[in-house]
Amino acid sequence: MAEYSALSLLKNAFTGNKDWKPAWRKPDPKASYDVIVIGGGGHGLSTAYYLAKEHGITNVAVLEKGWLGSGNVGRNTTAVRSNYLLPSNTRFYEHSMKMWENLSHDLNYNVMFSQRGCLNLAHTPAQFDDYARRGNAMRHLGVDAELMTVAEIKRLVPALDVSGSARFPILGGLMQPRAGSARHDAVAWGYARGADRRGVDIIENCEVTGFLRNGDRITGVSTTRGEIRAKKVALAVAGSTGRVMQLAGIDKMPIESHVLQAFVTESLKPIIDTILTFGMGHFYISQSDKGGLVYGGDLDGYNSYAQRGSLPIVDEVMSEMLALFPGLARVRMLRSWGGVCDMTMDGSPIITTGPLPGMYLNCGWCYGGFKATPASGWCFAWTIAKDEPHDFNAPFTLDRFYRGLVIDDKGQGATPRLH
Amino acid sequence: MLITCPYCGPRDVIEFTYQGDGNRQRPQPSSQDLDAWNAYVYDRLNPAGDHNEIWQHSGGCRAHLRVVRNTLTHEISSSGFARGDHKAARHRLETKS
Amino acid sequence: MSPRRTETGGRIDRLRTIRFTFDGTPYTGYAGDTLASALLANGVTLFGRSFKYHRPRGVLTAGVEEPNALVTVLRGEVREPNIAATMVEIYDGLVAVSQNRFPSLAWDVNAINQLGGKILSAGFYYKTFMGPVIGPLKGTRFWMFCEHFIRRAAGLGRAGTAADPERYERMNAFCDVLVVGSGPAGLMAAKAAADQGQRVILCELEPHFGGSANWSGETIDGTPAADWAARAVGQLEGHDNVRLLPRTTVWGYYDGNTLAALERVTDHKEAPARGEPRHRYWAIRTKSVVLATGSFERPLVFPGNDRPCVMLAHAAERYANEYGVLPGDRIALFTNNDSAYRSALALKKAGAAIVAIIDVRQDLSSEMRKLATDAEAEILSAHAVVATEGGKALTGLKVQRFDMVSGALTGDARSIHADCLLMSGGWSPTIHLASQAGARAEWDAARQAFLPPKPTQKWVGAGAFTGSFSTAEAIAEGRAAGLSAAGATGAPTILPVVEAAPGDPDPAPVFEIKAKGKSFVDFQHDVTAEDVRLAHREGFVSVEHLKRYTTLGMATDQGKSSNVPGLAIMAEALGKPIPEVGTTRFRPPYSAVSIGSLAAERFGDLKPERLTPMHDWHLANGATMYSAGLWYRPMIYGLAGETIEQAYVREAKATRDSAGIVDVSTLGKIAVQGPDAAELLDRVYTNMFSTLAVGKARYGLMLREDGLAFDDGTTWRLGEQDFLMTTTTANAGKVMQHLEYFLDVIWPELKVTVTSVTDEWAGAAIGGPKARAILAACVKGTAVDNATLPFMGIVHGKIADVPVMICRLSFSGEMAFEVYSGAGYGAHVWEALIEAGKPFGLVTYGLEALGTMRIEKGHVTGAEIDGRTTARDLHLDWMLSKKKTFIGSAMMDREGLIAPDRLQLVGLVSLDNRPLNGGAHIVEELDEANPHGSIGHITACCYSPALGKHIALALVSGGKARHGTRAFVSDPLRNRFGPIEIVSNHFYDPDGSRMHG
Amino acid sequence: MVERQSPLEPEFHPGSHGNFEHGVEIILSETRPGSILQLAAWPGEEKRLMSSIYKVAGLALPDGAGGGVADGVKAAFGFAPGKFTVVDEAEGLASAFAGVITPNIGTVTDLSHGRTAIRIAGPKAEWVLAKFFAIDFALPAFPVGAGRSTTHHDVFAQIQRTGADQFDIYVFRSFARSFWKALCHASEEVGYEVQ
Repeated sequence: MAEYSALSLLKNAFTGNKDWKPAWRKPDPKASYDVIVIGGGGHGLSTAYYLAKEHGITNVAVLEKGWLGSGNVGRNTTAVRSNYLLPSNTRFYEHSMKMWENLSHDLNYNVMFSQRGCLNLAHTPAQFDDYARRGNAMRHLGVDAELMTVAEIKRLVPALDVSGSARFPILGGLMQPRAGSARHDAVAWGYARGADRRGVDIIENCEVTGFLRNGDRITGVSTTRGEIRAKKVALAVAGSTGRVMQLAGIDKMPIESHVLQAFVTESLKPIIDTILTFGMGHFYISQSDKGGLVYGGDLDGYNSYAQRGSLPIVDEVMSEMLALFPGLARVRMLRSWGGVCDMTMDGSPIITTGPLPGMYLNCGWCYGGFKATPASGWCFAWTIAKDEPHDFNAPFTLDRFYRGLVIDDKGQGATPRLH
Repeated sequence: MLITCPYCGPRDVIEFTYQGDGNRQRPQPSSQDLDAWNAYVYDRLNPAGDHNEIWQHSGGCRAHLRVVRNTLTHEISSSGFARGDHKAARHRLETKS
Repeated sequence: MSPRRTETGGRIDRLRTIRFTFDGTPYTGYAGDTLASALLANGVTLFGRSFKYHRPRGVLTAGVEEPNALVTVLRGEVREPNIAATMVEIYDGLVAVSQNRFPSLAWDVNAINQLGGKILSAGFYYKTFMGPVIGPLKGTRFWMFCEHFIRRAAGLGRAGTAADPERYERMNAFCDVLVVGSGPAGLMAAKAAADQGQRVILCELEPHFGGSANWSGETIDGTPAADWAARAVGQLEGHDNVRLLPRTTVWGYYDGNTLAALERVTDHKEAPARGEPRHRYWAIRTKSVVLATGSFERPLVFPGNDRPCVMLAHAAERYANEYGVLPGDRIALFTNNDSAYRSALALKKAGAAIVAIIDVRQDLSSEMRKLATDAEAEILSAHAVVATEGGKALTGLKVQRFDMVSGALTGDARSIHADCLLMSGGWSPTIHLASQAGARAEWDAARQAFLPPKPTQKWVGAGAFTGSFSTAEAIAEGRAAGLSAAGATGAPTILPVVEAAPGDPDPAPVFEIKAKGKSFVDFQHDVTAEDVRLAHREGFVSVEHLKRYTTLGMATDQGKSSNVPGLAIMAEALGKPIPEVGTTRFRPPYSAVSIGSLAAERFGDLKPERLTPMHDWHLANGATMYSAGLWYRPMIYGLAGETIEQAYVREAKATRDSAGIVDVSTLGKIAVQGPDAAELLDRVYTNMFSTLAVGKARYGLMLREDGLAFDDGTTWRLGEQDFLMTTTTANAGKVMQHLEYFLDVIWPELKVTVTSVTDEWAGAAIGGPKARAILAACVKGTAVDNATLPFMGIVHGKIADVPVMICRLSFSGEMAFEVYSGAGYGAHVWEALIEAGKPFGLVTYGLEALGTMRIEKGHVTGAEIDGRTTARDLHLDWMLSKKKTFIGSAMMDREGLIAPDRLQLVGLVSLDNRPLNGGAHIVEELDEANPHGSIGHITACCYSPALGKHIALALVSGGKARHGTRAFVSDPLRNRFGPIEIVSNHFYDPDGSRMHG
Repeated sequence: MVERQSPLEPEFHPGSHGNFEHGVEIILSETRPGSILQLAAWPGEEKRLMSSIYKVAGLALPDGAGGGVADGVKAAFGFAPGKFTVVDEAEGLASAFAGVITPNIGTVTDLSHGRTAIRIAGPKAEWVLAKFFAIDFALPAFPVGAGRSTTHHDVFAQIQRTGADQFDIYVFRSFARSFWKALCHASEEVGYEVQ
């Protein structure tokens, strides 16, 4: 298959773009595989890619119930950052960040990763100290972080209201310069193409309807396209984790599925050149290459699989947006959508062997899944291949909740909607 | 989304706070069964379909409600006081016409 | 007289001339014109530039679905970008400018992008810009370098940074029947429901009610349809149970039959009236909805279909009939259905020459032939347009013989001279709201359109929305829908009689003419038919992949005109029927909504301010205020020339030397009352409260269910069954909900009432060696000596004739008292205390001094009880009763919560006499160049006037065992490194002799 | 007797304000009652509590959720299961109830300082209130005398309809000034008078 490059674009332009081939095949499922990955989203696809690339395991199928990338990889607000408080999270997300920095090359697919920085605004001295604690925690793990003054912030984002008369005046901020954003769909497509080129079968419109078992051990899956056996079955189904685990007979998990809404405005000429978060509520914003302002806020706050949001959150998010940018009142919200987030009891993910023999579990991404995509797949592939976690994901066990080893970056306890 | 509070009548979801899975059983206070406590604190039913939930009408009468709501459609099939002893009939919303 | 304005006709007011400018050029129009109609009347053909190729574009439509004619409206410094000229009502002084062009609309340098057409096909960005593997542009750097230029070329209009001076408002509405759309179907529905006595709201997104009746040229009950509609609106206005909302777009259909609508209240005015909002955001909760939202005409896809002066057929009909504007003198039409013939005749009647009607169909009905004859138009059946000519305006077109079944073009191309080409590719019902409500649309092969799904919420459809495109059907369905929504079955009645041009509603299944040249599917985003086929070749065949790979339907018009043609082209490439490719589900909003309207009354007023009873006194007496959650609290009472540190050091020192007073009204206060009040407290606090005597207070600690620390505070026993609980300011609401949850859900058997009384009481804490003397000087009705008021005792008395309640407790570590009075007396008591304190050197102090004294004492606050610490971590394990269970007791001893390396509370002393910083980390070995090995962090720090040192509280791994050892602060963010000593958190008066007195 | 301070004072501007094109359509005032009480009955004791209210205040509460009555001097309404707000122009109502509401009936909580009572009256009262609260203010849905508990974002409010176009709103004292400012702002459109 041809490499993508400026040259290939030029060549194909002369032949009327008639020679481009499908980005990935559309194979029928085989009777059995070494590994089945359930979930054709970012994490499932990257898991398959790294199984093949890092561990030489290529007899792999990725099963996707709908169209590839139909879940959260195509519904998020595309932020990539590693500005966490607790070391387990920071180490993992920084590993991911380093992978992002070379991802387009690795995949021969431009995922448009752009390191325009992520700035958390602080509005009280106490909050500024909190951010300093976090920034210093990052620095002590070799991750970039800087404090910014109001004047520096105003220079970076001139549209921001930094006046002292604001209801919550801005006192400063914590900046991670290497943070950024990427083109979300391209990540799914790039991994799909990369995995496919290494022999992985990506099977769309193939919904898992049950698990094949030998005693406790999982030996495969039944699907809408027939039974498929596998030595190892790995789940990377994010918001659908509860549903799929139920098929395996596990009704209760330390997870709730919640809707998170996202919004985009009409295209505008460049006005915000970084990712920005508001400290006195829950709001984040960046601007896409097409010019749309992409933003979001809090979860709707109740269990849902509907990918459909409620009105109060829309109002809340827009109110917070204008508290920062009173000049944008006449800009218009063009689209809204919802994604289903698998919220855990401490806001941190789960990447582990089990909980049943033959099963591997990757879930609990809350709303941090997109930035984790490379490291999640990389660590999960390691865990599947070696039957033990890598150091990076060793803390992200399922039993950590019960043992009092939670990784609670927000300190909110077992209330998933608050993480 | 509207939730019908048995006291206040149908109200916008903005007035309510979600308190999660209503199937959780708190062990007896003296229970030493750590598994039972762990299950109560950390494990949740998370069905795709009807879900038995606790909501507080925090922006209204502040009563806790037990609500059966479909997580796929958001349709609510029943709602009542979480505590059994408020007689719903006595507290039907008054509407003269 | 404008060049394209007709002599008569339309509903514009020809007596009122309106002056406005577009790109700096002054124009005139008439009241009732849109910017699009007024510019067309002035002969303007070039309105904008497309997104990618910067191709010149005219106006395609006459309504909300406009993809091309986007402008920015200016009001002084305030900019409103990306507004469709078709939706802007002109007013005197309107200033509009074109966008996405440089240096001007006519000469745009980025039009050079057109030369790169084949390279800039779908997926272009994904396949290149990966950059070199090494060097300064390695990794993602090369992309970021290129992206910089790409971003500047992208985007449409420019947003302003000047704050919008106008106001936005919300309106909560309730009704029985909401009718969306006011064409004949909507009007009939509203009237039928209103006649049943229902509360009805009728929303119309255009300025005038009536929908197609305003331009169809039909007659209803013998009068022109527009007059019939006006009469129907008049009748509705007479009902006091009907609210009519023009200029109101219903944009969201949410759960529970909650719909969101945007009313543009003043956009059409020169200036709003006093207090009038620019936009009003209606949140409408309705029992049922009538969707009478009509339909959109679709373009046809053929080479050059995007040239200025190529327009939708009904749009031209609207311009002629509604605005008295002819979009051309020599008009050709290109159609796959009958509706264009009606348009042709209307334009002929308005004065244009109809040069040809090009119809892809071979067999035309005699009725259509008659209409063409009446329009004096040549019919070219089984023909198709294969090219258009002209630059910034159309000069002509080429047609060829066309076989509808095979798609083949045969014979020589014939040129037709025309200055306007109208197209009609059939009609798509406007099913967006029904789709938002939660169901999938269904393809109808006859109508060649997606029809509304079965309702998943309480709505009924009527008229073109259901695929019934005739006015007679709309009237019948409208009435039936209105009755059904009202839950009524009306008596049979004679419906209004419609006289309309004949026509078959079913178009020929032709969407694209494949010929040489760019054929546009999505006009704004420049997605061509070839792009759709390229997506197919590369495997992006599901409708969502198509959308995302090509950006089809992602522009500001959200694909209202392009979705179906795009799907049809993909279906053909796949060799599948359209329904198997699927349709995207529509999500809110139906059309773009101003962010101001959504913020509504919170624009400029995000959060209410919470003020204590002494707030005004603080301001009048030099306090610098600090925002704590929603509250405002004094940070310092600075004297002239003082720094913050000087002020708090002075305040803290004076308090320890003589006395200080601080406003503590913000502390959460909860009345806990009832026979089981003490039992409840025993269960929620880790320590015992049932043993507390009446008239005494006790410090209490609460855990969460998971065994971690939750909140602390004192609780006062005012009576056998009457407690006053205090919480931290930040957690007041959370603690209240915590108590309510347990009382309502877990322990309904307990007879306890909990009530927030935070606002009932004003609180002043007065502490220091002279505090008791000050109280003694002003308190009446009780003694305050050690016997009457021992540590943690409570007395009642009066200060300045006002009842007060005094509890002797201390946060500062001094002999201290909290004086509570009714909030309405708070400032009065405060001033009396200040007055009484004058001879004793009493100072007022703020949060900074409060924090300083608490650090000196080693008390914890939210910085230490941060949701991750346990009672043991904070050395509060002495409060964990072993005599009872309590919330969290079963979980608090799990292995992770008792690990020896957990972060524990310690004190730190700066050994280099330099200030410490909150959020600095602690390391055992200093490495400034490469900080690593953090063992903890500072939670709070200050200069301690009592110790004469810079000190801090910190959470440090295995902290208690480190007392007396040295370590370093490592604060690379602020470049502060230096030695410290780890000590006990109890810096000052550890045995409490000062507060016990 | 020391006068209680109003939290609205610096923002309380008697006189006419806003747009008078159609005359003054809103009258805003602070009613400053002497007593505002919360009475709560244990489950099953609601009737006894209601008869206590009749005994002490002379107000006969109708049955049903949110039922209430106002006589111009005193007012009472249900706002939650088993819970009632009772208001009197005079101070000292708490002590009047103290002996009557015994521990086996329920509790009395004095909120006379903690809540601020704002009255909005006039033909546009429903219109202005609809800008804040997501409840139906139309007379059939919200009859005279009835009470409702609701919220405008962070501001919790109990509202009693004390006339066909008159509502008494009880908000937390600390929020009162902010809410008052918002109420005045929202009334500008229709013209308002502060009394």
